[in-house]
Amino acid sequence: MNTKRTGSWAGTLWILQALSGLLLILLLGTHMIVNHFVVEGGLRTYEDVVSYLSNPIVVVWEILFLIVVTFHAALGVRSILFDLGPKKTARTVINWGITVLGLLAVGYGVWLTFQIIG
Amino acid sequence: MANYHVVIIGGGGTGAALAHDLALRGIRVTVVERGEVTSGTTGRHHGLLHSGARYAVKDQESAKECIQENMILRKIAPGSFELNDGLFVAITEEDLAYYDEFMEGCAVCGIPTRTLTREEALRLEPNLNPEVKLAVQVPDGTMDAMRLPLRFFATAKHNGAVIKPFTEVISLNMEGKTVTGVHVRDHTTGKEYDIGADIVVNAAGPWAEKIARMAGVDVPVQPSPGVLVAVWGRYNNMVINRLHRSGDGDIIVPQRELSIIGTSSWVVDDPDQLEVPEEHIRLMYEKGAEMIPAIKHAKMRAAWSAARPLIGSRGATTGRELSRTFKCFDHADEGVEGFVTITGGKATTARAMAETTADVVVRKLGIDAPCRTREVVLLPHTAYYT
Amino acid sequence: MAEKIIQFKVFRYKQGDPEPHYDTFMVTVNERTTVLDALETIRRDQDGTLTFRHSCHHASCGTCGMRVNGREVLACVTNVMELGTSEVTVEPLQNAPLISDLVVDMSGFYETYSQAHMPLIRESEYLTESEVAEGVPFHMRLESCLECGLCLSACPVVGTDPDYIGPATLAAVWRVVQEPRGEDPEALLAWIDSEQGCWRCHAAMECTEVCPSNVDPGGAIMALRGELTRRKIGRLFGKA
Amino acid sequence: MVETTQLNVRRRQRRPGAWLHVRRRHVGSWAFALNRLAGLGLVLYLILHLFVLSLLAKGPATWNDFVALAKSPLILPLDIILLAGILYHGLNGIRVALIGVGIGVRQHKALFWTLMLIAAVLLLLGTWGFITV
Repeated sequence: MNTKRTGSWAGTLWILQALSGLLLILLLGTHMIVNHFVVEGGLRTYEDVVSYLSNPIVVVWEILFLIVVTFHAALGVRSILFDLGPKKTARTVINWGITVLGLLAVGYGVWLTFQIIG
Repeated sequence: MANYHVVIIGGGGTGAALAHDLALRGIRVTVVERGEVTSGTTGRHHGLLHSGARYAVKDQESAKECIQENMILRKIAPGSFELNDGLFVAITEEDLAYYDEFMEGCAVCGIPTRTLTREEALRLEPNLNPEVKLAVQVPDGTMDAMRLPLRFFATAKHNGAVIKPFTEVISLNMEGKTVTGVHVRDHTTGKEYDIGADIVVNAAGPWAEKIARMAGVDVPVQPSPGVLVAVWGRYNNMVINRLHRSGDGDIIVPQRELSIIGTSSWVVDDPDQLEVPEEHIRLMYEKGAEMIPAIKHAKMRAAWSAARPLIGSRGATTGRELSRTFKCFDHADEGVEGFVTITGGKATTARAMAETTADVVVRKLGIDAPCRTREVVLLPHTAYYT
Repeated sequence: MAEKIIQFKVFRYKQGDPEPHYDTFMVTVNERTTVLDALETIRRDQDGTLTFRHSCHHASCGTCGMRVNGREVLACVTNVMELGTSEVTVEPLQNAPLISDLVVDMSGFYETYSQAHMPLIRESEYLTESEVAEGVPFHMRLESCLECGLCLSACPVVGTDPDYIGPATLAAVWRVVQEPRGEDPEALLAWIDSEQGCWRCHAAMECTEVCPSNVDPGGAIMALRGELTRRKIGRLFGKA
Repeated sequence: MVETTQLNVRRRQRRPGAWLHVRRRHVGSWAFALNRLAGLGLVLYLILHLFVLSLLAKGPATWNDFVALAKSPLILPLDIILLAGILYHGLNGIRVALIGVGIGVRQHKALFWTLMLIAAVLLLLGTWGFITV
């Protein structure tokens, strides 16, 4: 069979959405269990949070989580908007809009993390 | 050539083939149909592409029409049929006694046959009653009762014909004894209007008599309903017919994921008054199971009736005694000009009915335009909508 | 047979009406009466102006698709008594332009559907143990899809975006991929591997629920995605 | 005169709320609508969550005041709703991903109810955890 076709973004995005969703189940699972149960009594006080984030693995893990969750959320919102049948220009606006918002959210999260670590 | 306009009353198989034929001859055509196209008798038959073998003994005129048209349809509507052929199966000694007469009839009518032993028949159709004595293979097939006429409509439309479903004829417009058009009601808007015509063709099937009466003429049409039963599942790939004189429940037509068992036959006055008698449904199951025993426990999908527009004087009792051939009436013979009726016939012979009718129409219009529908390959049915 | 009087609440609209409305008709039904039978009775005895599509009366042509009590069905195989309601609401299909009463315009459906180029005849998968008769090339049967449009009316995504290729056509494309019969599956796959194609579906599976002919359009869409996903992953690892 | 005007049909209208019309629909439609509602809810929560965390940047006092508020029993139902949303969206998401590549398509309803059973168990466990920890 001839498989020279390049395929479409639509399919790639759908697969990425499914994969990021599965990844989130892992990341969110650990995020919640660690934040609420493993740390004794859960992350509560300011000091708790700062000491928690002093572990570099935790920082990398939380930032990864933030990136994946933002990506998944952005694609989800895009899909809802695309289902409304926007015209070509509107689609471009949506694509850029969610990209910018997603990057802002991630940038803000990273900035915040380093603010706290000091 | 003058721009003649013909109005066809009735959007069934006959109207479809006639619209196609006339459009090919360069005539402007408008088809008016009370409901959706093919919603009368046309859509409701079992979907048999007739080899003609069923009529080879008793109704040879119709049998010859069937085999000729069968061969033409294969050429002009490729891809529309399940071409698995058909079997006439002898189950009883009595059936077997019919064999010689049947083979002779088929030979006379030019219907190709191949006689199969019991074992050969069972290898082709393992679900047959193991009692089967022998079988005769004939070129039957399955058609889609709606999509074949749609191909005629589609091609007609692309050649300029106008098809108007949901447009009911209220009356015929007449000047003296000449029909000059139709007065219709568009049920999609509720508005009534006139359509002028050089000739009006009545192709209303079992409703043809009602239309003819509007012009003050009579056509001998006998609406003869029959019950059909569709069951889930394909029990056979070939059309299975009982090798005997036509009777109730003597055919099982496979179609899509269904098997259609037909038919019964009686006569009514009003083709809109179609009952589905419970005992006829039972009879279809019973008779069908004589050919394919598994039919007895098949799950029913639908049971319905269709009214055949048979030609015959009033007084017929079952409709079985009436011929399946068709007839074109030029009502000038009764003193009414501009009005032609085509009736009788079968789904398989619609093209021939159209050819005969269109020949009458062009003769009346005084133009020389030969029929081309034997060669022109029809557009796909989807082209009716696009 | 037991008889019962059922109230039919029927959607009415004629071209030029400012708004549609509902008319009610009382119809005596028995255990065999279908919704289509009832509509024909209404048209014959009570209101000759009622428009609806119908042809074969046995779920083979696909013209009598409508919504009965809010669900897409073929009226010809919908038994009135089995609905179990004393009032039966009959409405036209959604997501298609309305022509009048219960009639919708199917041309949009066919414009998309015909692009799948699915031949009407397929190889029969039934009775594989049976031999093929002399002179017959292979066992043939008409395709299962009735082109009734029930799936398009029921699909939540077609509802929000009319440009979505939709379940019927995607299912037809999958049939051509399975059994090309001279058509070009690669071109079709390229067509449906798109934003408006198989990736738009959200797997509500409503199409498969309402399909009267075992086409399983939802399954077909998922199978198309599976095929395209396998190819994408294959390409990722350099397998052409 | 032949009347040749085409039927003046209405344009096929867009129904932006079609996905929410789940009355008389089957389980797949309900699952999809709920999945989308839960997803939208989680997006809102994500925004809220990021906003709340910004309090951390304002120093210990502001944060600890907020934590005191968050610990109040009034917040507990909201936590449970959040957990339910996450569990539903996540577990139903597994189903959508699986059938999306052709796995278990015919069994999608059984798959749905199995996953919902797991979601219910986890929700109960989680609720118990919220109350006791």
